[in-house]
Amino acid sequence: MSNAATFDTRTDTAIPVESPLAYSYRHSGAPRAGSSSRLQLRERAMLGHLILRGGAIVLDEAVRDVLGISLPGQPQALVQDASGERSIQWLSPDEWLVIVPGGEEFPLETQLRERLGDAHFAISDVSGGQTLLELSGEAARELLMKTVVYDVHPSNFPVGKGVTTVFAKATTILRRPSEERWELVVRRSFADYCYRWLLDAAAEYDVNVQP
Amino acid sequence: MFYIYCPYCGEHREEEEFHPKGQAHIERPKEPEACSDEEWGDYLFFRDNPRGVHHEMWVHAVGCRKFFNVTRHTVSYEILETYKMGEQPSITADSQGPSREAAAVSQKEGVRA
Amino acid sequence: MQRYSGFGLVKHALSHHENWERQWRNPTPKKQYDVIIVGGGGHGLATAYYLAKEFGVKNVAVIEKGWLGGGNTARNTTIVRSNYLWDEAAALYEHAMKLWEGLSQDLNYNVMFSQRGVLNLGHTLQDMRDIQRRVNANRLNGIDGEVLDAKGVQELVPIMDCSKNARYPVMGASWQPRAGVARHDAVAWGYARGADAHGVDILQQTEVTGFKIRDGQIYGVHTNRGDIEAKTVGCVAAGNSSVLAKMGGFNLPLESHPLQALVSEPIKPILDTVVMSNHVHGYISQSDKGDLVIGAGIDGYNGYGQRGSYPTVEHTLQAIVEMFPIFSRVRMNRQWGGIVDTCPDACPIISKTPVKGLYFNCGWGTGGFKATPGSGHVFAASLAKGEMHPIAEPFSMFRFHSGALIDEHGAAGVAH
Amino acid sequence: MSQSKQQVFRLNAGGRIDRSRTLSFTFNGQHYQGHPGDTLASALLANGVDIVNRSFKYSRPRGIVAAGAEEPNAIVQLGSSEAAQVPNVRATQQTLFNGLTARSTNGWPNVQRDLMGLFGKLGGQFMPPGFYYKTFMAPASMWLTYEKYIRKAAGLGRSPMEADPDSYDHFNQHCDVLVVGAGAAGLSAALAAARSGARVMLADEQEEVGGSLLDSRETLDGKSADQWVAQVLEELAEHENVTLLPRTTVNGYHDHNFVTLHERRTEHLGETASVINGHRPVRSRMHRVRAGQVILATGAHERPLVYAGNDVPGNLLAGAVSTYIRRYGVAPGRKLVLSTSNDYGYRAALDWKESGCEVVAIVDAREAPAGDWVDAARAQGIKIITGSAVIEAKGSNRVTAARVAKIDIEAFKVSGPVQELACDTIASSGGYSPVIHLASHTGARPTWRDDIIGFVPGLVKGVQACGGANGTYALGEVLAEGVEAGIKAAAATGHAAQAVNLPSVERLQQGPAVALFQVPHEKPTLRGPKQFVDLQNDVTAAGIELATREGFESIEHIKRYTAMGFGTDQGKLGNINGMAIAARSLRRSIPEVGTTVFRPNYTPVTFGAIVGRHCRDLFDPERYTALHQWHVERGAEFEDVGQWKRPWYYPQKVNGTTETMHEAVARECLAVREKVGILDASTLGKIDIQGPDAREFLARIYTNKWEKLAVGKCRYGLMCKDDGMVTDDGVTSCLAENHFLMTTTTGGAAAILEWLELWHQTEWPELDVYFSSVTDHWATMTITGPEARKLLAEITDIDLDRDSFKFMDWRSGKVAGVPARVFRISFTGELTFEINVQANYAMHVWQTLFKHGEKYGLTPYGTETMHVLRAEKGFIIVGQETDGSVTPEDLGMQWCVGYDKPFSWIGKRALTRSDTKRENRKQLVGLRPKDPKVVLEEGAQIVLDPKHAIPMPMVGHVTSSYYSPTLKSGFALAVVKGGLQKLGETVYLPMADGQTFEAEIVSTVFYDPKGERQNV
Repeated sequence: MSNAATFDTRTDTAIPVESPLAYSYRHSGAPRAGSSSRLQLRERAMLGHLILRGGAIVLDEAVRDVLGISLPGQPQALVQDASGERSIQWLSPDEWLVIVPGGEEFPLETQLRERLGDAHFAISDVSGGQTLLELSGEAARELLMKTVVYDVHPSNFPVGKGVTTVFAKATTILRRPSEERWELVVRRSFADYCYRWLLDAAAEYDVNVQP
Repeated sequence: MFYIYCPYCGEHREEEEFHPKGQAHIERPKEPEACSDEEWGDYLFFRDNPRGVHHEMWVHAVGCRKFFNVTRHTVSYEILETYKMGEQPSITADSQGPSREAAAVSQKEGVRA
Repeated sequence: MQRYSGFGLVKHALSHHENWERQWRNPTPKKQYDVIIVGGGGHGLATAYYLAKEFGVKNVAVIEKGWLGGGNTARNTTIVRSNYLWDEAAALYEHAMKLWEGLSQDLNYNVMFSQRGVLNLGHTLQDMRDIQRRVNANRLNGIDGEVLDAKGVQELVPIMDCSKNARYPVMGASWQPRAGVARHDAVAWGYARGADAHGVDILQQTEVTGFKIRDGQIYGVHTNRGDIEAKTVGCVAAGNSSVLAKMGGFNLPLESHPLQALVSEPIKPILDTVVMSNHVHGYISQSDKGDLVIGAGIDGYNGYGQRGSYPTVEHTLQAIVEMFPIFSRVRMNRQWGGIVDTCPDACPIISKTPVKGLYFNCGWGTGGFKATPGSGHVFAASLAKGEMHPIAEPFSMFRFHSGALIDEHGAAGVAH
Repeated sequence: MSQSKQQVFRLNAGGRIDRSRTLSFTFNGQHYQGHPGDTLASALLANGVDIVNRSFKYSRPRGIVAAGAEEPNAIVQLGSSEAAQVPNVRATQQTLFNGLTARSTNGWPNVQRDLMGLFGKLGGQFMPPGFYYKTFMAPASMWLTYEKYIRKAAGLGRSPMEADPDSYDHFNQHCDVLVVGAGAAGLSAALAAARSGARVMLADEQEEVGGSLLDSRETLDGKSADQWVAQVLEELAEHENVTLLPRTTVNGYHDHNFVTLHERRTEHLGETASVINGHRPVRSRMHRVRAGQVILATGAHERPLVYAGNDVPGNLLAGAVSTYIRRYGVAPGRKLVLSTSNDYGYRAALDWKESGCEVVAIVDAREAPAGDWVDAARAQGIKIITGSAVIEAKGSNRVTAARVAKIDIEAFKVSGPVQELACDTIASSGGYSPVIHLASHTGARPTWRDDIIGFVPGLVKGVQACGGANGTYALGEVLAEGVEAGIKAAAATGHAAQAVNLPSVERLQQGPAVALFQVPHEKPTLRGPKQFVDLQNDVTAAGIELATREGFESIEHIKRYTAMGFGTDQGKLGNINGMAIAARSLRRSIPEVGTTVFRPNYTPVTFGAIVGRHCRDLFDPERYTALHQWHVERGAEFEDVGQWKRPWYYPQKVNGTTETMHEAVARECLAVREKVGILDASTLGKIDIQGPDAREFLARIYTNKWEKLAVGKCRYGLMCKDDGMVTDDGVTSCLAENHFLMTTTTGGAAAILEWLELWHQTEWPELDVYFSSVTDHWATMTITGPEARKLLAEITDIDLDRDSFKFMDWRSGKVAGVPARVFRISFTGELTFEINVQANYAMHVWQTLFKHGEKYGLTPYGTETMHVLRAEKGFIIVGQETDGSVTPEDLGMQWCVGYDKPFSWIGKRALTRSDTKRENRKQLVGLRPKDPKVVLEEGAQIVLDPKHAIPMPMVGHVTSSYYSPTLKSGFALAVVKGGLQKLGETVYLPMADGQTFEAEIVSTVFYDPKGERQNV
């Protein structure tokens, strides 16, 4: 075993949770727009987020066995399982972001640790520290151009890509899981700033927010 | 604003994702206690500061978080190469003359409107 | 030297301005001088001026590879203040301040030193602690200054947003009334004219290409106009100091960075003091012509290109509009960059070097312009006597070996 | 008055304006009318407004000179309301809209009758360049007074005094090919690049795309030029990968083909953006473009001729005259004299004649002009006076006549008799200067070309110039160059060339131009009437000559001494003439004198546009913890710590009045010391460290030892830079043999993570260890005080027994039903439990603690109370007790230094440098004011002899100082030279108000020196 401490930070569902945007919804609201909306924003809160670190060679097989997806070895690659609910994204040559349905992260970590044994790797649960915002609608790309410095043109940013880049004065992990959708992973403490930025920048598109 | 090829991400990225971290290839003395004050001061503070080809370290701070090296001309600002930590530059001040832009600028100062 | 005065101006007008003399000569280099100053910026020219005028060394050449005053003297935001934290730095900058106060008359050249006061804003509790510490130290060092609260700041600068709604509300400021701005070009020209009148040869378009060193002692320089001899050489070359040091066979603890500045279009008078904010990160004053003169930050990379990166300009203007929301519709006219030679402790080097007779005055970072007279004066004294002036003594380059740094990052202004 | 009568200079036909609609506007309080398609300048000319401004230095009346970005005079103040004010708008670039309100920026009492003008006339000769350097020196004390009046006279427009109602934004753009300028060259380049499939951006500063083609006399494929423009635009619109940006000025070219574009979105519609669907669109937008290739198709600016009186209203550029006639349907006068050095100037006379007005004469500096347009002028019966020039314009508020004479350019003299031609307009053309501004923004030097009498841009990698920007003016060649540049650029970005058939263009026969920069006058330049070079800054040919006479020989000196080119037009009109005049004075060639290198911006850009959305609430991120809502509801005051908003204190309402900070902090302190308090400590940086070498890594990066820290234990650590100065501190816990959780200061979190990565990646890659930030994952709630255990026990399954869960242990279990890690560490000196839960559960746990805590007097406290409590215990705050010049030894923290660790840890070597091991360094001590009521000022300086004369030697300063409700006295921490040797001694603190406080140097620990309370 890796001789690291594991800790399941989740508990039974009766206990109330607050997403990183809970304050923002109260404070800035969640605009609803009708059919004129050119931009939809949806938070997918409470997912399981793991940071996986190690050499690709060390991790690859274990990840495939446990998660059923192969570890993306190419920079900026994002892979998902068939359902689209589980994904692994390349963050750096020895770092990946794994996002799974909420609650799966601890069993996944445990299985990976068992499978990896004494190899040198690290898994950190960051589920409480970030949230996932989904953008869709015809104006999504234009909104991103206002927001991130990375080139989001389809020729440079096809489906299956993901990058860490500058979001206004914060940072984000930006990914494109499908033709219609973009995903932004933002840090909890910056979430309100990011949310207010997006609402402000997207006002002209009649943004519709699904909390 | 620079457009920097991150050797780890394998693509050009905007300067805003990076932080410059000073001269590259500064090695911490292996035996600090064996250093004189002068040697330790040199390691801490004294730097190459060439007008021309310079090797510097950058970190892809908003990106892969990896440190890497950049060979850059400090007058033309042209980036001649980037290479991973632990690698050596293939372009040095000795291996190539000043670039065309640098030569132009080093001529007499002209008008700044 | 033709004396300047209002009366003289009238006299010349009547003769259609046909009788104005050159402000400085364009001499042919001599073979030998007592002292060579390398670098014809404000500091170098001031050094030559004081050498000739105060210390009796008149056989002096100033060697400038371009045109005099064409480096950072011509590219800075002209702020003059002396409210530095540490005793050593305070002594140096206050020495300069006292010289500033009589400089126009001394030079018979109006350098337009305008003591309109400088505010250094505090936006956090730690900012205010630092401000109190600095102002208390200034006071005990005989330097004017007071700590203002937000209300006091608002009274001085009614157009600034001092409300609690700001992202980083103004909590107070240090206020140095004797501080202000001066006309940068006039400083170089005034010193050049004064030095020239005392017999100093100012050699423009002359580039030092090497030093003549024998047995560890300097005896001259190679230039693109031939060799010139002198047993004492003082280098005052700002951003190019490292390049010169390399010619002398040693390194300096310097990095040359781009430092950007910008101006708005001229507008009617609206800002009567200098406002600086480390925390929100911008500083601003208004020139006599009406331009808002705005200092941007230092770019983190080395650069001799006299330009920096655009985001630095963006961040600076964000800070200015945060402090002065009414300037949102004012327009930026021009931006430019200088090359600042920065030391690890944000203090200069005024020092002997491993080469006997070769002295360096460099590393001023963002603090160069305001120190011009003081820097020139103490450097001249040191060159004349062969021993460092007591005010210059702590600024030895060897402090980076002993560890006796003078860390002025807090007071060195925005760019740090 | 009927409309047509009002617009007396409006032509009945022609131009690209819509005469069927009328727009009203006011200028200097007078009401006028214009048409859609007008600029403010064309509308003013149509209404016969001659004087648009007063000049900067001499207050001379000035009129419109140009039709574009090079206009120096028509600088106006826009805006009918305070908030909508815009200073310094160039009337030639301001589209007319209904209700536009503009004023001249100078002139008192008004621009027509200006008193300063009198002063200028009388005093002008006393104001040569640099006059202010030569006077106003005596007495020294008067400069501020003189300056006040100088300042008043300066400036152009004024700043609004209210906040901007408009907003702005940025687009981050990326493209293969950016084409700057959509005239003939730019359109053909964009077309060629687009056809090859490249991502193309095409930006043009004008209201309408097409550049000079919009007022061209030439035909393409037999069609009028504007028809060809329309056809190209149609095709470009079909290409999905083409972004066309009209009203967009490319204002800055930066390194590596980063280009800034300023797109005006609403300025052509109104003074503020109007609300559409409840949303106010942005006033303007910056496009931050990273381009693979840049094509500069920026055209050329016409040079005026420099002759006496050339600033009197009615003196215009020849090209501008054509533009006003052909594009705006305005003839800016009735009787024209044209003075030219080239064939292009003839166009103005032809257009003028065709518009039905009188051409008095064409005055050509060349002895034998020949070319198609010269022939056309002759055919029209226009009188051509050769070998001559307009040497002086007569008139004060409007040109009344032109004085014309034979000139000898070589000898620089008037060589024949002078004749006076009555006229109201003088158009001049001295040839064209390529617009090289952008190319020189990154330092590239332009090159002088004698054949075109102008500079062409120096180009860096990835940039091309074509058309007028490259000194190519013949339309056919311009189109061909554009296509070639487009193909080349597309190919360089991996897009293969596609055929582009060039339209057929009639080839004009043109004679060579002559270089004429200053027209000689009968009198020498210094004695003659003023010949203006830079109209905005009132720089004259005489001024330039005088500057050279005074020894200003470098062009940069000349410019600075005279202020040439420093206006808002940045010398677009005058710089080349000025350099040529300087060159003649200095008897040098133009390239010897120097080249012109322009700086961004090409034309001025609103601060707001550069700021974009990064203002007001979005100026800088505010970072919140998971408990922020609670703190807000509880009425907390917040402290900015880095980007975090941390509760500073929680003022309560007592009997209707809100507590002061002092009262609230006293209450919070006592609650902790006597009962139990709670702090939201979530902002502390948290770094998850895993790997077999984690422990070794910690030993290298921290000053103290880590080899024996057991699983389940925590330890305080101190971090230095390699210069031996303290840089961060925090508690690190051993979670498992290969697993540690490091905490950092709130402000230091990101920097420390990068610091760890730096050492790992660059020096010690062989160590097997990984670092990940978990700061935001955990919420941290600190409960501290004598009742902390009882409170926690109610809601946890963790055994809190003092013997099984000791001080500096951590345990995991459930708190309020939520999995938690609880750390028994203390920053207050009291019994403390730091509860860490996944942040999404934080609010539940926090509220549960309060539900159970009420009976124990649970009190939330903020950072101020935290600071008081830790200071009572002598615990440092990095950044408050330290300032980058303080070693662990200076802090008296030798207990936290592992001198004998095998690896020479970061910072160790520096501690034995001569200065760091010297005696009498400043050391951290406690200060007890002699008067317990006194709370010393933080930052107060400490002296040993308060009677010493100024400068008074200082031995240290107060770093932290508070009133302690527990000690019932003020107390402080300070650094004092040799302080640890001075315990018990008295020091003095002289204050600004003249008071001097006395204090005794004491231990840094003021409360519970044995540390019993945290161990209970």
